[in-house]
Amino acid sequence: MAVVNDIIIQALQMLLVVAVAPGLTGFVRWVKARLLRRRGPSLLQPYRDLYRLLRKEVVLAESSSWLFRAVPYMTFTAIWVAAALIPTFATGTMFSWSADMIAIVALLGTARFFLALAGLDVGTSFGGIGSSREMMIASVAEPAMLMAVFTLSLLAGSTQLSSVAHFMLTQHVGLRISLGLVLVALLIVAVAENARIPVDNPATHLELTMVHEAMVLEYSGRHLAMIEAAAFLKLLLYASLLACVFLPWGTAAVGDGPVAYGIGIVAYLAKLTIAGGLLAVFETSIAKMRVFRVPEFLGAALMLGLLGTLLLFVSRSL
Amino acid sequence: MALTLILACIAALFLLAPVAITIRAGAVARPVVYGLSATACSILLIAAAPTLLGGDTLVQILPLGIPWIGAHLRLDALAAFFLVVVNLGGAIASLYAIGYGRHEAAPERVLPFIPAFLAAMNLVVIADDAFVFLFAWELMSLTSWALVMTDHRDGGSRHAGYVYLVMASFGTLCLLLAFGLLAGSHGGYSFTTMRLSTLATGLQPVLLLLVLLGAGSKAGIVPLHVWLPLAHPAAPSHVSALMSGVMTKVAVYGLIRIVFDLAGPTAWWWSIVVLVVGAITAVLGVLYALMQHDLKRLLAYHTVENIGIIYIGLGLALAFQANQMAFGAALALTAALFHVLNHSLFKSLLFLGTGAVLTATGHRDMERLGGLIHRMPVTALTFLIGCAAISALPPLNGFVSEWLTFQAILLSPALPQWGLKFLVPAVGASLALSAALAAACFVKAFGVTFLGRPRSPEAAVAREVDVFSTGTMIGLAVLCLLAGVLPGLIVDALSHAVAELAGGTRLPPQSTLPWLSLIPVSAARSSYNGLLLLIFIVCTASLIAVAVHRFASRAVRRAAAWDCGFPDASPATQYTAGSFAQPIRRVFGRLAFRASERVEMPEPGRLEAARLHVKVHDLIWQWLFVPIAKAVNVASIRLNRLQFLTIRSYLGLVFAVLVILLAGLALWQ
Amino acid sequence: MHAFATILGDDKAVLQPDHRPWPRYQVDEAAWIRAAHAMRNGVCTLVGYWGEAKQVHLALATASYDALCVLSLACPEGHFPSIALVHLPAARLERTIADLFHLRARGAADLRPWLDHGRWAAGVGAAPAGSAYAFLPVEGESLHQIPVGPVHAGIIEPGHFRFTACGETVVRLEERLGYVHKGIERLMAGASLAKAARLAGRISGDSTVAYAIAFAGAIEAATATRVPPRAQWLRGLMAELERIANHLGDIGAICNDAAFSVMLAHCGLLREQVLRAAEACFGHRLMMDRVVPGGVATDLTDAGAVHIEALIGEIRRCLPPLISLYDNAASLQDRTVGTGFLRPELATRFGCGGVVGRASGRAIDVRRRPSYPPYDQLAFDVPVLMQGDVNARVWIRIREVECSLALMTQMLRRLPAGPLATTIAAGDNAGSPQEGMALVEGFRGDILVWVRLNPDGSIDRCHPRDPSWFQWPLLETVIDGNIVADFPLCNKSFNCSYSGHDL
Amino acid sequence: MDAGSCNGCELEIHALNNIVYDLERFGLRFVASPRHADVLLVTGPVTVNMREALQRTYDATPAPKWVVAVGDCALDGGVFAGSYAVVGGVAKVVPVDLHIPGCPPTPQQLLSGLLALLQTTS
Repeated sequence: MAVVNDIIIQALQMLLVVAVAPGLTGFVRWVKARLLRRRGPSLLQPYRDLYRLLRKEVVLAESSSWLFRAVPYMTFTAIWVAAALIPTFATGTMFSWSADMIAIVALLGTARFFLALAGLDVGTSFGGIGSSREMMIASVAEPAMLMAVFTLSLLAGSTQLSSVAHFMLTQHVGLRISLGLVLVALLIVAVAENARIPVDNPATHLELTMVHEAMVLEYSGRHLAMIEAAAFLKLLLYASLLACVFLPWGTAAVGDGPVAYGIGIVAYLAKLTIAGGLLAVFETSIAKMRVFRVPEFLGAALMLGLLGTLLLFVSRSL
Repeated sequence: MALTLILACIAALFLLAPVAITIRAGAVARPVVYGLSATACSILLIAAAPTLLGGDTLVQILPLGIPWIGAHLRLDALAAFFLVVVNLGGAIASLYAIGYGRHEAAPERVLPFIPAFLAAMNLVVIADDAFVFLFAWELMSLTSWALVMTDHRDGGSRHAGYVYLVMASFGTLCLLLAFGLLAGSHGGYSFTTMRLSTLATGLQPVLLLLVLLGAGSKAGIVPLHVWLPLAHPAAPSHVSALMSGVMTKVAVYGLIRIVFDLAGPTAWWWSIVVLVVGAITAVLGVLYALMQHDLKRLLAYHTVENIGIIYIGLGLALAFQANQMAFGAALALTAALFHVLNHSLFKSLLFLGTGAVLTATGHRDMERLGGLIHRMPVTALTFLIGCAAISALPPLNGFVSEWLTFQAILLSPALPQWGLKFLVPAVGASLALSAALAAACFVKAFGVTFLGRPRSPEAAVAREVDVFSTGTMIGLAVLCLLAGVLPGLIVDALSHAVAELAGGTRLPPQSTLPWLSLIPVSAARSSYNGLLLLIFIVCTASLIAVAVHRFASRAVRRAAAWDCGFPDASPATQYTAGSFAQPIRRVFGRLAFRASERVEMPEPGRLEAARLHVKVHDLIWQWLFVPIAKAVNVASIRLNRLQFLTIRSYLGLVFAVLVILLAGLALWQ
Repeated sequence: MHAFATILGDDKAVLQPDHRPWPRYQVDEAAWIRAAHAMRNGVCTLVGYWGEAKQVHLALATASYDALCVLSLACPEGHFPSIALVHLPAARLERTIADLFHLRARGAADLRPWLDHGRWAAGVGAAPAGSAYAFLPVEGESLHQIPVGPVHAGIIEPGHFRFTACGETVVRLEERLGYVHKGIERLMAGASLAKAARLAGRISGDSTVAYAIAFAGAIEAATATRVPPRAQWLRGLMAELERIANHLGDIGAICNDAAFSVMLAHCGLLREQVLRAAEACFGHRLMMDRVVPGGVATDLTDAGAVHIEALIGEIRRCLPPLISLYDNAASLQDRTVGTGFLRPELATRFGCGGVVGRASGRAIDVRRRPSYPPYDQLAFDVPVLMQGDVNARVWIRIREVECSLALMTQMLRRLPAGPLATTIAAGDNAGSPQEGMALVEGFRGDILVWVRLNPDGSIDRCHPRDPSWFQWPLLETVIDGNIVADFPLCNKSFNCSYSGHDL
Repeated sequence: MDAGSCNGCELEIHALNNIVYDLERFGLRFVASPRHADVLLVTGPVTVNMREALQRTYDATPAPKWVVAVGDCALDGGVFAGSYAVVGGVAKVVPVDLHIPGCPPTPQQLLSGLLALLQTTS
């Protein structure tokens, strides 16, 4: 019975993230439009876009290989699995102990690895630009993320997200310098990894400045739908991660019962709304940076993460 | 019994060398020699397994070598583990070579040396006295040097061979001196005596320096790595696989054997040295690798990076051990040994894949490859798995050993020394950095070689390679996957070797855990389950694929790649390896290589060629080896003068030396 | 006259009658080559260079634009000495002459076709059909090419850019234009005045007013027609409206290329208000076909004048906060300052006009000199900067919007009454064909139109020369020292015309 | 895409993105690659030099797809009809589903045209 219950909660968790992810992106776009005094697209637009793309035919480049066709599914799966491992409305779900935060970072790395390969597969220069820039950014972003993860793990004494979330709810936390550093580092990484301004422009129409878009320029139809959905999920993943660690309130634990789950879901959606709104405000107020400023920007995140870890090595109370 | 069998096999391998010389008729010799080598390696592998899995330590003394000492041989769990690594690599490389060797231009320059090389590596591992160890070590160097010189007409190969020979001799000399220190004034050259004697504190730094110079130079730690990217690629590909995948591991074995086993208790600052060396090696190795566009050199530099990762694990183990934190030491050692196994698997796989590409196209310069995934599907798939594994992507094996290393790092705030408190986070950051850069490097390696469009006519007509080659590559790829999804089994298999080194402490048994999870410390702290992750990923992916294919449009149309409406079939319009790495070179290379770019752009309307000049400096070569070479040169010219002195001057010199020696002796007393 | 005396030499040059307002001389090859050297030495500036059946023409200005003239060289053999051999900015014009008129420039280094892609019907172009275009060589290790266009990701006109780069470092950029070549010059030949005026208004849709004024100006010069003052002032008003609309659009678009969408939103709104005002006052958002030879087609009502006054007030109110937004966004300044630097001496050598030239210290504005009505009676500034980067080009645009607002206020206040147009009296001197030339400052720079009328009043030959001819080549060089990702900013800050260039 | 227009139509298409017309609120947006597109907005008389590019863009777009010809030139070449360098209307190269007239059409006209297309297709 408990196992069935576990499976149901886990499945619910997975379905929830997939269902909510396009909505979060839609919400961010909507808030951005409102900030520019536009009416903006409907919140449901990302869902419609996905549906529309799924109904379209796929145009494959002649020089593309099986890898090109497999990557959308691989990327989506890796990100979905990673997103499903992050506690959203309930902690301690069934699979959460099969991989910890380090594995989540690595799963995102897997998704990126294959997407970058897909960018190179067709053999166009834009795909190469995208892949090359993406890997350059990732080569700093990933260590920065890992250092942030280290800091959290050292604080909570665990690399398991559920344990971290539980720890953050306890009285031992308090205001710590290291936590503040981690928050900033994670925010920077989240912005970079989700191809948002100022690192990339999700709405750009300039082939030469794109990062993420350049890699997927060749994709169409259902493949593009999978890639877009993966991008939505990734944004949600980072929002959930930040919410889980820094706003752990209201999260249910497995076995708490339906009411707690309900509260958990409502709290989760509220947290996402806050995250999405903040992202939109931030993006509207800043220009995209030069490509070679990005490593400096992320290098700051890496340093912050490292500093956080260092502080904890020196004293558990910092 | 097992040790006798092992010795017999080693002897058989040694005997195979002269046999190979006698049956020079190529067509027969190749399958015979490689087939017998593979068989011998397999037997060695099986013979070593019981000891690895907890069997008894076996000892044997043969009446060989120096008459009054004999040859001491010993098979403990650590040696057994390295025997497994050596012979797994050896067997697979030999099998591969049955097919690959067909394209050898001069088989007589390869065939005799391979079995001898394999035998020498085996002998290093089971040696139990300094004489056998050094003899085998030197033999290993010489046979591999001969293999590096296979293509001796090529100037590059000759240069590589020269540098390798110098570095190898230097390394052996250092090891000889190290053993001299360990043996002490009693002169007990068997390892058993060395274990019992302790080293004077004052000599500890000297010993560490000598071991790092001796074993480290063979493993390729920075700054002693310079020979490695020259020598490994120069040899035939299966030999490259052996040198990179296996021989560097024997070098790691040498370090472990001396530092953890023979040297006795070590001071905590040893760990600092090893950690710093490891971190620098890891980051610089991968940065160097990123700058390469010769596939084999890229892989060779990557070996440098992985040695760095292993050293980080060993350094952590030393730190824990010096502070009596046996559990941490066990975890760090497990991580390091796991990475030894992993690296031997995926690096062999990648070198064999490169060999296949070389066979099929004649190129190992990535700028002349491309699009091979269409023409060499098996090689491409297995190479991709190797790339994913070496980039530490879950659920493959590379991730597990890095994960274990990270777990060990997370245990280290408890270390009392301030130096370590500051150093370990930085080491963790460099490990993370090198992992991320490795991913970039292998996106480049796979993407430029196998994806896109062919950049040369040879790449456009490449054909898949023979069954032996593809078969061995598939085998290695499967092993990479298995080691990734069943890490618990491997951790358990390593536990005896780890326990030997970490004073009896080992990780809790893993294979009894539900779902074959990996829980090194405690479930609340960290757990990883590669199997479940794999099942999870496979199920989800198939579910999505089925759902999408069921509900979405299934129409597929092939069309030209989107070219902005300007059709240009030239492969020059795709990214090159150099271009791919340029942003990273720009970010990290200024510091690491003093890389600079200068563009000469003619004024608009002028028809002259625009030019790009890129300067990348190998600072270590420039600042360390060039001055040393110069100094040696100058010194030898000076010494040369001594040949032309008068009798009186000679007598005067002898007298002066005598006086100095006597004075020194007097002061010493 | 004596400004060009050294070029013209003794008395071999023959002054052609009926070429207004500046003289045209029939010259020999020696004078032709002297002209090339004069341009290279910076004594003169190349203003126009075009061909016809058996003749090539060269329009020159003194360095300060206080005197202009046209040199014509007959080339019955089908070839003429290359100017580009001496003075590189002429290269593309020379290649165009070869494409369109099969006249070969002797000694020219670059013989590749320019506008002709080898696709036109047999005999029209000079390029062999189906031949691949040879891009210029680049040397270095691990280079790759990035072909961009003609179909772009954004909503821009078609053109092909070929980057040769190593990763992000651009080693060479080469343009390949001609995609929008519509054969306007040939369509003009023989066209009636009305048809030709419609065509002239569609050479470049963003500068339709400027082109229409230039075309009308050339026709009026050729026929010595006196345009009623009110028409001249209304033309000025329209031209300034057009300039403001385009500059606002450009400022927003440049910022948007740095993903700073707030500026685009605000500038887009202002631009829309300008276009709506244009529609309310002149009946067309872009004011196409409102300027006709002889005058203007629409009058400005009093309500219209009030509307424009209100618009000026609105822009004056909205602009300062936008300027400070631009100036204070550090992330944006980081992208624009120092990016896409154009050396002032290159701008001068190429005779690069407009915003691009003025941002690189070239203080040339044909409204000021040689000037034309109504600007000869108005007071205004010509903002000039020396920095030559994207930031400078943005600032010049901002300053020019302010200048235009001041100009419009003056024009509205002093708008004379009177008729809107007079008829063009063509063909009354049956002797020699009437020829006219006009130089008008569009928002991109100086537009040159040269016409020759048939005796029946139809067009014999019309050559419009867009300012972009002298800006496109410079775009290739400003990328030096910048990375691939900075090109869109450079490109947008130049905002050269494709349609006006390709014709 | 621009197949040879005078840039007038592009200016008005740009205006669709400004906050007055705000195309995005209808769920319509401009995409970076024909692979991502449903509708090709083609302007201008198709020039001979652009014919192949237009054809390739059309081929690169996945079905179902629609072509909207924008402006008078796109119908039959407009004032440029008859030139040696102009093919003529867009329909001569690719099948056109909708034509929005005007020289150039105002953003309002463009918007209503696109919305009409949206209505008929969905």
